[in-house]
Amino acid sequence: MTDSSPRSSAPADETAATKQGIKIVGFLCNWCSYGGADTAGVCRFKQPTDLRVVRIPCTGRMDPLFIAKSLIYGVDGVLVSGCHPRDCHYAVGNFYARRRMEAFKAFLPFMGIDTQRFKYTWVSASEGQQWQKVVTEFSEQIHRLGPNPGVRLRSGDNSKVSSGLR
Amino acid sequence: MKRVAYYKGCSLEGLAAEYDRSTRMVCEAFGIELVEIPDWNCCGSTPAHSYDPLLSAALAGRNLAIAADNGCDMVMSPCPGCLKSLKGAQETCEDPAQRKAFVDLVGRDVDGLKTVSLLQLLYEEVGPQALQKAVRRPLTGHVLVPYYGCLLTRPAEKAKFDDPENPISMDRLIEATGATVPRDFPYKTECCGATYGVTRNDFVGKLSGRILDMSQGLGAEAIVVACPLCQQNLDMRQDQINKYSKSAFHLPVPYISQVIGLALGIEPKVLGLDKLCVPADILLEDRSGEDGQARQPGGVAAG
Amino acid sequence: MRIGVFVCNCGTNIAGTVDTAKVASEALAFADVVYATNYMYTCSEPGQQEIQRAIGEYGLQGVVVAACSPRMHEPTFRRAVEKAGLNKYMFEMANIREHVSWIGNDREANTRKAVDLVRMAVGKLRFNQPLFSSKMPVNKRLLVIGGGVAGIQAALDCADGGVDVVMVERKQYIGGKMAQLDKTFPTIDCSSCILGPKMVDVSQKENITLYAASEIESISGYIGNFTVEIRKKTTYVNWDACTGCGACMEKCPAKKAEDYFNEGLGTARAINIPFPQAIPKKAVIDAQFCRQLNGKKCGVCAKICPVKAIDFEMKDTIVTEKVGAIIAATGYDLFDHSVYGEYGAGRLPDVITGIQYERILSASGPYGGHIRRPSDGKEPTEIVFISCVGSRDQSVGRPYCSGVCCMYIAKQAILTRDHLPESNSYVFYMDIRAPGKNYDEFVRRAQEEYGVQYIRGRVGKIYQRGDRMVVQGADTLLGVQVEVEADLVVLATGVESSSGAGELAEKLRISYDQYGFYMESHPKLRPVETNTAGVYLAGACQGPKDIPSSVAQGSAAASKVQSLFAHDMIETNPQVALVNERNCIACGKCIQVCPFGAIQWKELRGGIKKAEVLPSVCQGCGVCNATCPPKAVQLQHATDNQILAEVNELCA
Amino acid sequence: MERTNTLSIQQSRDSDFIREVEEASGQNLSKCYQCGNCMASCVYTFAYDYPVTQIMRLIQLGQKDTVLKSSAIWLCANCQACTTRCPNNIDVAQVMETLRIMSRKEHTVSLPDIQAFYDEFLRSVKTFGRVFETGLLPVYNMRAKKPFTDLDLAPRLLMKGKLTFFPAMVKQRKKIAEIFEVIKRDRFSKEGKARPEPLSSQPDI
Repeated sequence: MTDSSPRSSAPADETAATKQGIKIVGFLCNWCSYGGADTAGVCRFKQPTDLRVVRIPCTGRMDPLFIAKSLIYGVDGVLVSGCHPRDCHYAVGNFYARRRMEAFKAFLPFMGIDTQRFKYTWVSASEGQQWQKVVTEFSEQIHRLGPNPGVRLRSGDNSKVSSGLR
Repeated sequence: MKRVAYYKGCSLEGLAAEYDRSTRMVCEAFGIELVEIPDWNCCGSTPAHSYDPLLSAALAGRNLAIAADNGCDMVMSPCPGCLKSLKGAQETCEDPAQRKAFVDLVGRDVDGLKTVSLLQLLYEEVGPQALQKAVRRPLTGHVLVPYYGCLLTRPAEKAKFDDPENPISMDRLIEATGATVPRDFPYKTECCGATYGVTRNDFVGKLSGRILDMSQGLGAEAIVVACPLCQQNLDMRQDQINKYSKSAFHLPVPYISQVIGLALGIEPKVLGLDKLCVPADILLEDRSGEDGQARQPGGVAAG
Repeated sequence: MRIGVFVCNCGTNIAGTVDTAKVASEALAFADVVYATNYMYTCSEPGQQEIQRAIGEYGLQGVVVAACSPRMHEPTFRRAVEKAGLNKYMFEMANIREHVSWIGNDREANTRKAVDLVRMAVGKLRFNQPLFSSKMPVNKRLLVIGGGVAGIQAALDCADGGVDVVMVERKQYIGGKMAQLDKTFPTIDCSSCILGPKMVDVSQKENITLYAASEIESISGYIGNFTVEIRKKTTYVNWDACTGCGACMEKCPAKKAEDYFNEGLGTARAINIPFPQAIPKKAVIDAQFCRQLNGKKCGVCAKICPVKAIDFEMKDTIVTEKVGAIIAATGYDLFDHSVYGEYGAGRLPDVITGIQYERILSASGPYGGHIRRPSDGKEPTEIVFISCVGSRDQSVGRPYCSGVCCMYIAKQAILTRDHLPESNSYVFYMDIRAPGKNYDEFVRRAQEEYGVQYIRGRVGKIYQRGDRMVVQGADTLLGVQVEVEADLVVLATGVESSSGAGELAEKLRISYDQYGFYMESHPKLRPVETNTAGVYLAGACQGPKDIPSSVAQGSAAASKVQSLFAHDMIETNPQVALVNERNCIACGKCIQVCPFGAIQWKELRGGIKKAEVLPSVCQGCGVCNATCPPKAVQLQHATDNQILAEVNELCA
Repeated sequence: MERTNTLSIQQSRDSDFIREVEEASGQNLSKCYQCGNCMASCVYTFAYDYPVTQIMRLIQLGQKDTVLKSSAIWLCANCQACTTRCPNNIDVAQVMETLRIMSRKEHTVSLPDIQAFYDEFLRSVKTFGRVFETGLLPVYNMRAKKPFTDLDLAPRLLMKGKLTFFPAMVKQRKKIAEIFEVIKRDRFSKEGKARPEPLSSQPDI
């Protein structure tokens, strides 16, 4: 999958990765999965520390480009999690999300990104144990894949990311 | 014609020869081709498993491997004990940690095979409806109790057949022969004493004794079984049980294949009915005239 | 922007596995951060004062607090910064407790992660804009879903306070499970004597509108302004006319209808009023058993009815009610014990459930309060009770304790002895859970004064042997297998969520756990609120509960509603979508996808069309934002720039 | 096995034993909350020195000796009633089987006659590839010193033609024997024991 992507910076990344750990960004809906992650914390369910959570109101808010940009700019894995289908706080947001992410997944290989670096799942606010399982498994998966060679830009270009999607 | 590898197991070659014979007859009658696994060996049973699970898996697995080499995708064993070993071999083969050791011993993997009991084969591949249509000599008026034994449906996750507490497959098949099955026989899956016939005779006296007692209490004329060990305990040891519990049971214990065979009109002798220790002649009584006329219109005229 | 960062130690909760001082010192190096510190308990009053002091002293324009989950204390800190003169949306939280310190012990990795999370929060804060709420009127009417004791309590409390209440009950009568009970523990007072007057109150209060035999069709809107569609189910009886005289019941020739109220122990007529004290006391025709409705010639009830209330042509109708708050009090169901093959899977007629036994004990029950067994009507002498049937049992997917069974078994055993002094009762139990006031004393009394034989162990099998059943169990205290010959076996079936709980939760947009119980906002501190503002919980819909707790929660939910209704206006949530008209290409996609119809067309001068968000209707999900091709719609406080800023900080 | 009425929890606890049983059986034994359902369901409880529920408890407390020397583990017929009804989804029968295997390895089999029967059975399999029922019984009787076991059955079985006097033999008997050898060698090497375990006092299978 990643054959066509530039690998020249890989060795440097690897040292960085060993020092910094793997970086995984999680986009979690406020109502279910963020709550589920909180529940896991409250129950002291141990998890790998690689995940950094961005709280979004609903997975329906997920623009696939958030995932693309994250992976392009050097995150090693992206995990999106929301309410179970039919249990969305906004009734149908996660249905939109599911359709978009399914379609988006098919594009990852064309961007030179291993599809295994992206995962979406549904975890409710009560499922602390499920959240622990999801995080642990996904983190292990990303660790197996190693740092993201991706289509990472030179570090100097990173400042341009925040200019929005347009 | 359905082609099924046949693992008969040691009992069916010795004390349970009539189970083997009737099984073959019944399968033939329904167009199921039984291919006896060539040069099969003992599954190892409980002794092998309690010595080393891998020994049990390898002994049982060798038979599955031969079946697979012969192009079969389904293996049937009439003995639930053997079936447990066969399923155990498959489990070992599917376990990534043991797969290599298993394949080294047996020579190949055995994942793809479906392993079933005779009861499951008859229930799923033939079914009560087809059986009912094929009945030539209905057992109408006979009260038969189905005794499944402990291993046939348990544990549910492994047996993957019928209900672990109250199985009904044999009930339905017996009913299809025209016989009557008492409602909710409570000891359907309670252990009969297993291999303790030899080492702890009193266990069988106690456990098989209560099965006989309950069956008799429910008005049964016979207990129908699907396991050679259960049959031995209930039938061959019935005198020992009578001595132990100071009782006078006289209940025939035919195999399900014999009961079905009788209903299909196969000669009792061919089915080995005479090999049972407690004679089962009572099953040959034709009671279809008593209330069977309404249920089997034309049956008498045709006969 | 001048940003201040406050890292909370949370005692040792965070500082135990995160170097908070290091997090603060690293934060100080981030662009725009002019002040950073760590503090023992940031949420405490001095902690909040410290934030307010720093805002004044350092001229802070934005604040980041790295502490617990924002679901916990975001409102607290927003209020704190607002008091110091900042807009409350110029504030961000980094969750370094639930998401960091509590899930790992590696101090170095945790500290690194905490620093990342603070940097992400700072990154987002740079793009924050002050947001301002507007005010909305509150419709001071309450919807109570479910007419059991919890719902009744909530409805009466609110009605007493002058609130208009709409109560919707799925069954044809209110009172719920409590109406079926004979007596209640630990006082053995008569259930219908204490519930009955409350039920009557519901029917007599002028400001309570009761819809029985009705279900929620749909719910739209938001706190202060919900619109609810209620489906009034076909009863084939015009309730406005029906006087509850019962003449139809007496004459109805279809006598084999299912008697739901008596849990199937007797039979009912096809047209039925389930019990004499039923509220509302109105007849309903069970279409499954009615002769007329099944194409046979009958219509006896229509002929006999003195007020001509029977209407075989009746259809469901939908009514719409507008309310400002909702209390869900949908109660519970009992576990279906037919999955227990070893207990006869429901086929043994004399193995019954606890609630069936309540009906047997009840003077208004199918046997007139005489204890008999269902199979042959004989008076039992040996009665076995089995606890934890569908409770604390992983193998049937019910690992939780139902909380009430130990007590109701003790009560039933005591009542059995009262009814049949010559009988013997045996209770198979695993543990006795009696933590309420006077509860354990009650269980002791069952043993000490009433001679109930408690046997510590589960039951492996129940089977018929002759006239009796054999209960084969264990006495683990002795380490022996035991057998009890029983005439009657009562299974203490556990509590499970009400059927249809999930579907209703989806309509209410509240969460439920894997067992179907509704999730409270916080297990300790917000036990009756849900995560959907304006929706509250009462009773066993939230988890197994006994009567005292259900009543208490009903009152608690009512007080929440009344404190909401103490305001004429409520603040709206300004975290809504906003259209940048210059970028809008009028494709209309946002209008298509909005689940709430919150976006409409707006015509500018010259007939140019643009999308426009109605802030009062928008719920802030952001589906439009993700859909908009030119990104002209932006969800305030979660804009593309804000979300990407967090990602960007993570990659930096 | 003699019961003791006092127990020093720390001194008698063998944590390795708990771990080994859990690993070998694949069961989490701390899930057991001593409800007694296995004891209630087991039809052999009447014969056990320790009912199943107490066996489970003894494992939880790391009482290796008591467990591996108990007769209960050898009287269990593996009928699966306990496994089927365990509310915590513990495969209790598998745990009992694990204990049997361990007790063989540790040479603590409490019921030598049952082991002798099993050994005779395996010897028959190893020799012929199949079990020779008619041959098995007399040898067992001799070894177990119970010469008259089932002698009462013989006349009738003879009459019914059910006793065979020649063992049915598998052609590839070598292959079967080889399986036995490999297993024995691996057990031996895995445990690193100085001697291959004897099978009761009899010649090895």
